[in-house]
Amino acid sequence: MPVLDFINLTYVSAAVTIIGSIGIIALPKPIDKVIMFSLLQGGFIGMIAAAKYLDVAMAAAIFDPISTIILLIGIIKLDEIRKKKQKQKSQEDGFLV
Amino acid sequence: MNLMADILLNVTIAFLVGSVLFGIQRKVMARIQLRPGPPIIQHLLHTMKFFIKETVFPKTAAMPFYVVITVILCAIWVAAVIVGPVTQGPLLLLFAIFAIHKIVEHNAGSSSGSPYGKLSCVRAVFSAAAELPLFAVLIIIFLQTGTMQLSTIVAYQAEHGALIFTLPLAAMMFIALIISKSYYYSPLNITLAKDIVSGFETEHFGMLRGFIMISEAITWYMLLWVFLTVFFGALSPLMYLIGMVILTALIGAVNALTPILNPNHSVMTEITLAFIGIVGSIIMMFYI
Amino acid sequence: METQIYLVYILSFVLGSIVGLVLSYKKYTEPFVRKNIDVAALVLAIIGWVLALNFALIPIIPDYISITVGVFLFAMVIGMRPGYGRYETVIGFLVAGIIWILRTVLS
Amino acid sequence: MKLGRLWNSLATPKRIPKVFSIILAVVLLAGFVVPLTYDVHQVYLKPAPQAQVNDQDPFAPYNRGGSPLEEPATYISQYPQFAQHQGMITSYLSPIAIGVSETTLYFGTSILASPGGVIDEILYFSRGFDTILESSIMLMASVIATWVALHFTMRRKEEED
Amino acid sequence: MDITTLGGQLLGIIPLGDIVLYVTTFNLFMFAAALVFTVLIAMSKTEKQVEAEFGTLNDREKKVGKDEFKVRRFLSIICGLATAGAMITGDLFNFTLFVTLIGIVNIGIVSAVKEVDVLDSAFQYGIIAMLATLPLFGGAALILAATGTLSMFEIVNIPSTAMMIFGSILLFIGVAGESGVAPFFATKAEMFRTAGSPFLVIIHLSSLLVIVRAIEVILLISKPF
Amino acid sequence: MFDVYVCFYTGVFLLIVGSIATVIGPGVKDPIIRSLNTEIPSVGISLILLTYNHTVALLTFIAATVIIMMILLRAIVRLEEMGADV
Amino acid sequence: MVVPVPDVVSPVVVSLYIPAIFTGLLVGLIGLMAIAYQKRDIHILILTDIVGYGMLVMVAAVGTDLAEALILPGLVVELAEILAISELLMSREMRKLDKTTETVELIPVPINLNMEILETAPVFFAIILVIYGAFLSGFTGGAVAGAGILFYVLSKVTRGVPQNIWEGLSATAGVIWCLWLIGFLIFFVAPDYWMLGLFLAAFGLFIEVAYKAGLIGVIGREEFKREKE
Repeated sequence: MPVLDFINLTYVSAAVTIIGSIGIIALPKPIDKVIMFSLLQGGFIGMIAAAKYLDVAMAAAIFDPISTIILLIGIIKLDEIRKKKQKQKSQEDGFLV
Repeated sequence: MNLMADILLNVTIAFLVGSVLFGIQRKVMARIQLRPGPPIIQHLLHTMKFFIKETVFPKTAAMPFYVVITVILCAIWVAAVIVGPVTQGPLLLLFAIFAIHKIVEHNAGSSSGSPYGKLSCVRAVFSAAAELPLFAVLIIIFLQTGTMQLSTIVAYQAEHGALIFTLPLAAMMFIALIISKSYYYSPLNITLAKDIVSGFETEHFGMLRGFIMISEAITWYMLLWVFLTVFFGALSPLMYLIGMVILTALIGAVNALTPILNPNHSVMTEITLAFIGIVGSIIMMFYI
Repeated sequence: METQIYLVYILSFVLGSIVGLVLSYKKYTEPFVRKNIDVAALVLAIIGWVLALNFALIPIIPDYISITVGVFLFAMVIGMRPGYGRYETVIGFLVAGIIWILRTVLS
Repeated sequence: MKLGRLWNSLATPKRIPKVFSIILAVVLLAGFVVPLTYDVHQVYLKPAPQAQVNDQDPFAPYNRGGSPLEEPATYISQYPQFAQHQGMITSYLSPIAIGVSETTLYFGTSILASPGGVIDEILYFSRGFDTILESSIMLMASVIATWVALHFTMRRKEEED
Repeated sequence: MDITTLGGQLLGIIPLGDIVLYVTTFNLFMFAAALVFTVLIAMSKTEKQVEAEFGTLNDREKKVGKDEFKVRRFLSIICGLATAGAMITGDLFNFTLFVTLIGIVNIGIVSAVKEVDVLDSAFQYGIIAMLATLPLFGGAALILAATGTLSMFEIVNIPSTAMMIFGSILLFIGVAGESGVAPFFATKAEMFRTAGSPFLVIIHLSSLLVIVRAIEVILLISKPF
Repeated sequence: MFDVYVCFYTGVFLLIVGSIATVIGPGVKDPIIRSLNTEIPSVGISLILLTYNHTVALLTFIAATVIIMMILLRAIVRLEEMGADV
Repeated sequence: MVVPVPDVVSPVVVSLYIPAIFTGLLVGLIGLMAIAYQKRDIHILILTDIVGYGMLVMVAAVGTDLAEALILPGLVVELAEILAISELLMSREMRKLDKTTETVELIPVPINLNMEILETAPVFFAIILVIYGAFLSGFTGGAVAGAGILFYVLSKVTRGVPQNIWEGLSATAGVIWCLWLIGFLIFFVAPDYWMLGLFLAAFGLFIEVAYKAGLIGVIGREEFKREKE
């Protein structure tokens, strides 16, 4: 059964990583990208686990949410700033009109 | 002979000959421009004169540096004389000395606080980028002869003939370097160009200027000496003298007949020359 | 040993130039180029150049002494104030050169 | 004059990184045609990837032999004559690390990275000077960043006052 | 080929584990020069730039503030020491790290100033310095892979292959970028327009000396003979 | 069970595709999307380090990536906030 | 215990060498080409990251312990330079804008996030990471613990750090670095005390790197409480 041979942790993790990366590239919105990024990280942690480095996998698992949160903070802040700017701009335009 | 005495002798010769050569250069330029020109001894007299003038320091100067830099300038070229005529040491060391010379030029300009000095300092950085590749002609010599010791290079030339015939492009590069270091109205010497008064020397007076002028004379002598030694091999002192006079006169003529380039153009001219020289020499080395 | 002698020659040249400069400033007060030839300078130049180039003609004196003296003398002429001493130098050099050629060709 | 204008444009700071990257890219392209010869006689060799994990070694992948404080580990270094206690750091295990190694098979990396282990030996001892430099680079970069931050980018209010 | 072919007499070595520093006449001269300049910089005050103002009879003075002076002097001294170290190190990777340290400190020396143009060129220079880490470390890694060693004493005895020459070319480009020589000089020259002469000189000093040293290193690796 | 080659070539794939995506991917005119895309090659690097069993370096790299990300995001946000055109 | 160090590099690493180097070159090439046509500075800054990744692959491909020890400097250098240069970029832009326009909003927007995770997670993560980092020691531990501290500092809602504390922290990091140097010297001056040297080196480096990374977190909080002066 050659097909079932491919269902082990290494191949599955590799597949997940690649799907995650394609997701990051293809999806345009930053928030979607962050979600796909979690997928990528999940595959990566699976890969480490397949190599049997449990401690590294644990560390990676801790850093995964941290980087997600940092990304989220950044994105939300940027969003806020952009909205504010747009508002200012439309106000100025309103004055002009 | 005692090493100390040898050093002293060679430094004195370098200083006197360098000064007189500057005089010759000015004379040649003057004659080309239909002027009488100053006496040949003028540069030497100027040097002497500065030593008996009062030394003043600008209020804006960066203090220990401003004074020490002139001494360092003197020291490195005395070191060059030791490496060159006295001990015939490694060429790479001369390269290092030239690099430090550029630094001293830079700092002599900036440490005074004068805007002209500052401009000269910025230009020194520019020109260092161009003059070091020119000085890299020494590397080509190394590639050709397989040695960095001056004494063995001389021996190599005694065996295989003068290097100027095998490496003409390298010689051209070195001549360009010498032109860019020549003192009066050189087309390539942007650090001392007359549009910034006296360049990095503008704010150095009295004793300090005297030191700078001594070093300049030694520098000129050493550049010509390196050129003659590296490209013509061992010469008798008389031949060295004649060669230097001829080279100086030639460069005087070049300076008198060429316009002064703007900094960018001067630097890029030198870089282009260096590029042609290095690539051309290497190609010639392998294929001819 | 050789370099020391060259130091002596150079020093003699420098001193000669200085002496020549000082004397010529005493002698000529106007800064113009004079077309006529100064006899004293001409004599100095000829003697100097001949001594410097043709030291072999006087075998009694050691050659470095004659060269030193010769260099000193022609340096006096070369070092004269701007505009003076040019023709003298050229003539002196030519005379000495002719003598040198004759000497080397004849011998 | 065309050449003069070209020369002038080469002296614009904004263009320099681009010029540099183009030159570097061209040289890197040459890397694809240069014959790459890998010398198998390296210093500080590693066992084959995953070999130690597959052997169920608790110190995988950093087991280099030796026993703590008694027997030095073995590895090939460049100048063994300049290192008196070579291999001792590699074989050293802290008490906690010994405890961890007895309980689990999969914490080799953490055990190694706690004081002792071959990377520490390389980083602190045999190539310690490199580490001095790299931590100085770190220190200098943060000195620069903090200085700029403290004196400018974060004190905008004061400057306005 | 031998280390003494290029630098003259070998005066001694300083072993620090695998990293062996060596001193030849040539290295010693440059080492001493770097140290002399460093000491001078530690001692000197900065200059004041005084320029005439347009339209009035007043002068305009540009000075280095006290805080700025302190941090710049500190960085300059580090830069001088790093330059001195790069002159005598006998290990390839160590050399690249010294060069990188010089690069980052050079950026730091001008980062404290207020002129936008100077900051801009410092930024561009920083970008080059970051890009230059690829050829620097990559070149060193290639040479390590090709020879199995990083020590120059060993490398001079190994006949050079195409890969080593490629590595040394990469190394040279890295050094050229990191120290800003031709044709990458423009970023660097712009940085010198600010005040603070003793600190600026160390930028120039380090780059020139490192280039001279890099030439020695490259000749040692690629061995034309 | 663990296949070194699969890990390595996945890493290579992620690295190359990720860097291409960072350079010319969709929407990379926005700096934040570009810096998000750099996460893909960073995972690729991690996989390559894992292949060679450089686990200590891997651990450091994972931690350092977070810090680098943080620095970049800060710069992006600050510049956007200032309205700087860079 | 077995002595598992082979005489030559394993064939797997040798067979992977050329693909790895090519990958490194290719990634470097992609990054460099992008920089060559990129016009905006912040994008160039991001793209230099890619070039750095190329370098890491080239070093890692050697596949020995030495290569691994060389990756750490490369990594640290990248991190350090990106930190310094991004700061430089910001200060340049600020100075530029100060000169040209006056309507720029200079007071930063505060983080107004009502996220549950920002209340509870930071302490937990930070404690775990710092303890784990302390166990690891050295560069690795420093980076791990530093990331933990950074995260903690970053996600706290209160704003403003006294300048004194900042300067104190920086100074401590410097002093610790000197301790580390002493540790290094012990290895060569008094080789018999190598244990002491090891511990000085390991923990000196750990604390230094952790503090530095933590300070980056403080920078991220945008503002100082101005108690000094």
